[in-house]
Amino acid sequence: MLTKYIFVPAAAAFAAYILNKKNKKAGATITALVSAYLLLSLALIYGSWELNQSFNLSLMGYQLEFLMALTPLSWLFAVLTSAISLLIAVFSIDSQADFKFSSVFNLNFLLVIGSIMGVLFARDFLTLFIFWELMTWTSFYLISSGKKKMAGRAAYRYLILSAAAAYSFLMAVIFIFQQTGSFAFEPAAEFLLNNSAPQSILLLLAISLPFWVKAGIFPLHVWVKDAHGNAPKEFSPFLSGMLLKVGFYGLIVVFHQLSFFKIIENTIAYRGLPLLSYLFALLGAVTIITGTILAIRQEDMKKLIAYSSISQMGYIIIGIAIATPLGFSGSMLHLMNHLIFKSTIFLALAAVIYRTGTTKMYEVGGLIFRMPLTFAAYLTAIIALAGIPPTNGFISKWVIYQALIEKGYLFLALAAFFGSIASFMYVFKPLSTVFLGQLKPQHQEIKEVPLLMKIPMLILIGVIVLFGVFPGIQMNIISQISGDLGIETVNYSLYSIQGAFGAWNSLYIFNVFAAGFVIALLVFGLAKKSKLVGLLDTYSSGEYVTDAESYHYAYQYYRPFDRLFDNLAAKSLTGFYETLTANLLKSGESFRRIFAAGRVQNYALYSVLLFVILAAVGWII
Amino acid sequence: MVNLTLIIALPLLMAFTMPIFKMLNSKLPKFIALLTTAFNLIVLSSNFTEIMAAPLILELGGWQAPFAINLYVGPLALVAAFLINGSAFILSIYNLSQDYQFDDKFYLLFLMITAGASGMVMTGDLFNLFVFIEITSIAAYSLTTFAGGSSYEASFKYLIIGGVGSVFLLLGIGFTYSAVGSLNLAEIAASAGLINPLLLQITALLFLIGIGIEAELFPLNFWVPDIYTEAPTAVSGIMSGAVSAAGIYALARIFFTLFPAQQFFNYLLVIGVITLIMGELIAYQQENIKRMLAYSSLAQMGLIVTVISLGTEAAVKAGLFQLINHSILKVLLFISAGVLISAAGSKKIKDLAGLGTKKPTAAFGFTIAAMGILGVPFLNGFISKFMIISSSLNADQFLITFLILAAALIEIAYYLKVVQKLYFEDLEIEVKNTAVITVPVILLTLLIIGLGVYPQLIAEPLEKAAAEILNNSRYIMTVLGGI
Amino acid sequence: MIDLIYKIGHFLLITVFATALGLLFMGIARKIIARIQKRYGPPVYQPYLDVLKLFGKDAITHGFIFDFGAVMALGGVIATLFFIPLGSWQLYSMEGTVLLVIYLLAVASLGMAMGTVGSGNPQASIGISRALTQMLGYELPFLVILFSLIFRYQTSSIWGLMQAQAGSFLNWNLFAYPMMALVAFVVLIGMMGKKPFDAMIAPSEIGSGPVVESGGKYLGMLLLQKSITIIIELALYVNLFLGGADNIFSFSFKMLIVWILATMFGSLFPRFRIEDGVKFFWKWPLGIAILQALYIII
Amino acid sequence: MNNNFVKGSWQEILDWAQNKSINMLHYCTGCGAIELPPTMTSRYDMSRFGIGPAATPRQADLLLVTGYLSTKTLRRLIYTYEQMQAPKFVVGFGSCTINGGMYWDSYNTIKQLDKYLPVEMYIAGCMPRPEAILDGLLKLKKMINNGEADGYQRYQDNLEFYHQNQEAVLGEVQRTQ
Repeated sequence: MLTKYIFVPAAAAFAAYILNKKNKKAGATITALVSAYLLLSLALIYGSWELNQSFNLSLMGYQLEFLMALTPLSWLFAVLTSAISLLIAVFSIDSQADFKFSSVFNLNFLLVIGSIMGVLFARDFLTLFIFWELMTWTSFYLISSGKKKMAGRAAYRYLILSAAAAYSFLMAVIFIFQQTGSFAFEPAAEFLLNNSAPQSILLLLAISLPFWVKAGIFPLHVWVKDAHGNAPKEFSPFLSGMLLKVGFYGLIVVFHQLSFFKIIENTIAYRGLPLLSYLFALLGAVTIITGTILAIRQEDMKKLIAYSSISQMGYIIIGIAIATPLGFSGSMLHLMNHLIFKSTIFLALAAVIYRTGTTKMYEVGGLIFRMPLTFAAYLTAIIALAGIPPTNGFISKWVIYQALIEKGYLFLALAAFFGSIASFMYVFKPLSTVFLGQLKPQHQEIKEVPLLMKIPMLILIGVIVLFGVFPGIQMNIISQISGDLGIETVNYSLYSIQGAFGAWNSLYIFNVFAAGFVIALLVFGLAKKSKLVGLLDTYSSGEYVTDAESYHYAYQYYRPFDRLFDNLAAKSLTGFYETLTANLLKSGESFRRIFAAGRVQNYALYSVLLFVILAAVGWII
Repeated sequence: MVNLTLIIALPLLMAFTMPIFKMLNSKLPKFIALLTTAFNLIVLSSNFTEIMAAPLILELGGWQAPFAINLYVGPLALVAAFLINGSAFILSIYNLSQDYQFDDKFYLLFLMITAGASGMVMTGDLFNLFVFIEITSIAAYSLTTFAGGSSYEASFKYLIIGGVGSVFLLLGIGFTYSAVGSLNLAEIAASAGLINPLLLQITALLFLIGIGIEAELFPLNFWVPDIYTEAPTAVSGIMSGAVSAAGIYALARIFFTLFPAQQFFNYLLVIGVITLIMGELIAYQQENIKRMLAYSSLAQMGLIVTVISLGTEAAVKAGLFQLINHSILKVLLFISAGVLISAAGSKKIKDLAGLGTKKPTAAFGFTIAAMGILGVPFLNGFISKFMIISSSLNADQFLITFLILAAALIEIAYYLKVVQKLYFEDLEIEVKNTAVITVPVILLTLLIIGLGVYPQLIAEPLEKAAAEILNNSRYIMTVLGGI
Repeated sequence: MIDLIYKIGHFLLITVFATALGLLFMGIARKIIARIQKRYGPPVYQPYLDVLKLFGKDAITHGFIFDFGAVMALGGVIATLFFIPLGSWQLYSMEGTVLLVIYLLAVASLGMAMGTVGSGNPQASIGISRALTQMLGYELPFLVILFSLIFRYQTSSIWGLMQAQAGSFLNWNLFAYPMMALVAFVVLIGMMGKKPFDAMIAPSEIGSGPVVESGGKYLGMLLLQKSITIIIELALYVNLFLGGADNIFSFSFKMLIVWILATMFGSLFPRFRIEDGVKFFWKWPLGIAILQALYIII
Repeated sequence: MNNNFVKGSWQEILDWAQNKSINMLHYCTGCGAIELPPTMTSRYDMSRFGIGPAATPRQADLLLVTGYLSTKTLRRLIYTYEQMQAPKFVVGFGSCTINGGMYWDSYNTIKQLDKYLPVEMYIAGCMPRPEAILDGLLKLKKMINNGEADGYQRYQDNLEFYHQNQEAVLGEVQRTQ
């Protein structure tokens, strides 16, 4: 029964809403329990890929068929969703007091989970659309409920973009429905394959639009930064970790299950890649570069990580677009890994925000001595994000590089290299300014977060290392997905992956690392013991430092680098869109000025004029 | 089964005896209005199955059609009458708890407008249609002024435009009568083919303009924003929920039954789309919430006209569904907006910030209605949006579909602004005591969700209504019988 | 068991050798710079004395992250070292792909950055901010070069790339792709933080930047780390462009040649501002590297 | 004792290394600093003796006080000295550090450095020429090699004395933690 994955969270949502009114912790607890239940029951149905369900409904004269089925792809995404929501829910049990609308948060959160499940199991467009819309709306309320004023605007932008894309989806889908009489994927794919290629491509592009928006690919990434930056701190991990990924789920469905790649197979190609795919990959490359450059400039920790999410999405789309076995596996790996390490980062930052109440990096500092576990979580996650071995993040990037070099896509590789090297810069900024450096006097008394917040972070640290050593666990399900989608699979074992030009073997890496560290530790340990001094006792050209606040280098950390891109950053795409729409909408105002100026004699005149015009038109015809 | 004539007669009777009730007890008039509308709903329900089986024709005065004045209640009229009386009923509940005390005259006129609008949809006679339109408009002119202040100006504007509309309508009726020699709709429809094409065209255009004013079509609709903004909430609600529905009915009846020529449908299509786009664009700019809702109403009317004038069965069904949704949602929007306005003491959207927690019921009502309009799944607007797009694509109208969706996008933009203001911004304002609207909000929310989850509920009436409106020979046959 | 002991011995041997060689190279560099400046210069073995002295001195620490950073920096480079073929010595070099080595080097950088910033001295932070910015400058052309090489020889293992140049010395990439070798040489100078790319350690401006708070054994460990890093970077260059070598002696000799050239080159220039350095790297080296890469893939 | 013997000879090795590798922090308050560039550059090249500049007190072994000290600069000097890591040495440079030199009657100049910090040796002169500087530093090297340069131990042993003197002129002295 697949419907239970939708209805259990939905039913629990209302229960959580009601119970949360009585006890502030009830909602999050219920969310955690429901997610745990989903996770368990998903684990139980692993492998039964023939599971499906369908309803027939005659609605207003339309014969509709609602189809749901379990595929390896949807299973993976469902597991990721429930796992991450479990961690977030556990994390948020103690921070419910921070919420303005605690009950509504839990209500919406559970509804988002349920609707994502609906999206994932849907095998027809209508089901997909219904749950997609539901997901958009509920997440809209979640983003809006962020504490800051910008949250509203961000959510607003998010919803408008999503809605526009959703309408394009709806139009294309209903068009296909008119032709085939069914909303299901298979007939649609068949129809699109046999249809004229340009029309099919257009339809599929329209269908894929909501997924592009959700995945935050340039130039539709404008909602991501503000939405992530201003959403409630507990929701940001989910937003970045999971909601963006659902977009990729949709893209994979469009590309493979709706045979987009088959349709464009024989069009003009560049280095064996159809031009359209290459264009997608280039969009990914641009996404990486813009996301990275803008991330480096941010002073707000959540916005910084949001831009980093944008840039990491670029890697995933590149891999999916080039569609080689390595590219696809790399993308899927990166997708999972990004979910893991980005949630860790956001949770760690949420812990910081929970304790300090600010998201501005220059307002905090030196928290490592007060919140060591949070620091450890953040550190592990950024090592993974920057793609440093031996963590999971390196493996996925390595596979993507292999895929790019294999085919010789120079410019894509250049962007990938750029994003990866520059990611050191932006991940180091919060590390340096939030956790290291000088501890502010007002934060002297800060304590580590409560146990329930520590547990998710600890688990995530473990998962990062686990997948860093045993990527085979991930490759197992990925190879099933590739098999299901008809992509060749990559050779792998529990701890190694075969690339195009050499293999990755995490066991060796791990051994060597251990050896290196042991030697270094020996050197360190054998030397004289050192004396511990305070953070203010530093070389300051002889001047005695009393003021920790002004002795913390945090504001405009990479100013020299930023200077290089000042001109570029001043041209905001968001601003461009906003002026465009504002001008379009202003035309309404001029309409009103012309027609509805409040002169009743004019109104009377219009009726006569209309009569004359229509009569004239009738006459001419 | 109760005689349907009562639907018109009872409110009129009650309306004119209202001063007597007032003498008995000053609180009685509101209850009388409530009871009357409730009774009307019961009457309609009791006739439901029968009308679904076959249209009901009531001949007044014992004469037979085409000579008698007849009432024709088919499925379409039934749907429209349900909407009108339903809106009136909900608004009467709303009136019960109003803190402002209107006297008997308000309820008198309120019942009159209900009777007038019901009459418009039930009549089978062109002149009676005119009469009912006049009753409705005159009641509306006066009702508007109950808010005082600048509502007089609004009312005056409406009066003038309404006067112009009456002239056109009367002229059209005159031409028709001179050409056909009858005012019975069926009779006219039967002999419309005999009319001189030029005369027919002129006549049709006169009707288009005369009724277009009631149906709020561009560019005849600029009285609407003023009326909706300035009138008391209940009046805005009934204008938007009931009178405009009656206008659409009249428009559909005249153009589908009397002059079913593609040319007029094309006119209506163009006018409808322009109304839609303009309404949405202007609504987006508004800072006054009631004015925003007014322009949104215009746009919705445009949408409905557009879709209906596509002329396919699916399209008509979609349009009618949208009409139903529009009535439900707009009534809810107006009453919750009314509560929010009186709580904040201002009609400006920006002054409503933060009322979500202070006036939870009204804010919830507004939100759910807005989401309904925007087509969130499992709410009624989703179904009608689906049907609209499906039917317009089916009619190969890509441009129209695109414009409809673009307009829907603008609609999202401005409704969301309000919703966000309500919940996610804080403004320290003193909240005034306002009416309690729990009952109407619950009733309408149930309807919204009910229709969204199980639209099959009204599938039969819609199906029958669409079939009826598209087949004018059946109408003629039914009314005229063997003749 | 014997195998394990053999392996551990090998580990230690390589580490000690690389450290010793790196320190020697540093001494040679100081001597060369002195001679260029018409000075006598310190003895060649001066860096050994420095390290010995530093480990003998007292030291302060600013908390566990300061210690951890130093260990991570040294451990990171030692781990990286094992993946590099040094002449005939190759421990894990068959497994190591060149991309892996690049990223492994980042572990050390991250460790050093974290430890030094953990000291709370803003000058360290400024230095790290500059170092990371510059890294973005030079890594990009370097990675493009690696892209071309991997694509050209269809292998990404350093060993494989080295083998591909076997035969005549004309097969060396230095002669096969001289532009690429030149770019890599400039990148090498940037990587080793020699002038004109030494804004991140600018001693008189920001108090030697990252190492501002490191004294005693911390500075000693960073010196060791620096010496191993030099060896890794030189070995990478020799393997990629000079065809590697059969034995450790000729390998060391090749490294020495490259090192001397780099030192001489470095001592001629004043310092780039950070953004100018990045601009330079993105203009000339990156431009040439891209042209070369285009030539190879087309 | 065997253990002591090992310790002792290890200390000797360290002393030897220390004497071969001295990083100096020149505290350039007075005019004497102008004599250091010629000492470092090609004419005299002090680096051939393993003596070189250091950027920060953490990396330095030798504190070179190159000229007069006012009460204002003494405060910084003490702070810098305390930030240095043992073994550390102080060399007074020029006559100002010995007796105030030409500022002998100034109201706010420190006359005698070794009342405040444990000076290993003075290099006399106003100012001392590079030859004198080199000579002095070579003597210091010899002292270090012989284990005679034990200023940092004297400072620890007579902490009270130094602190008293420092506080007498400066009032409250900020110290490292």
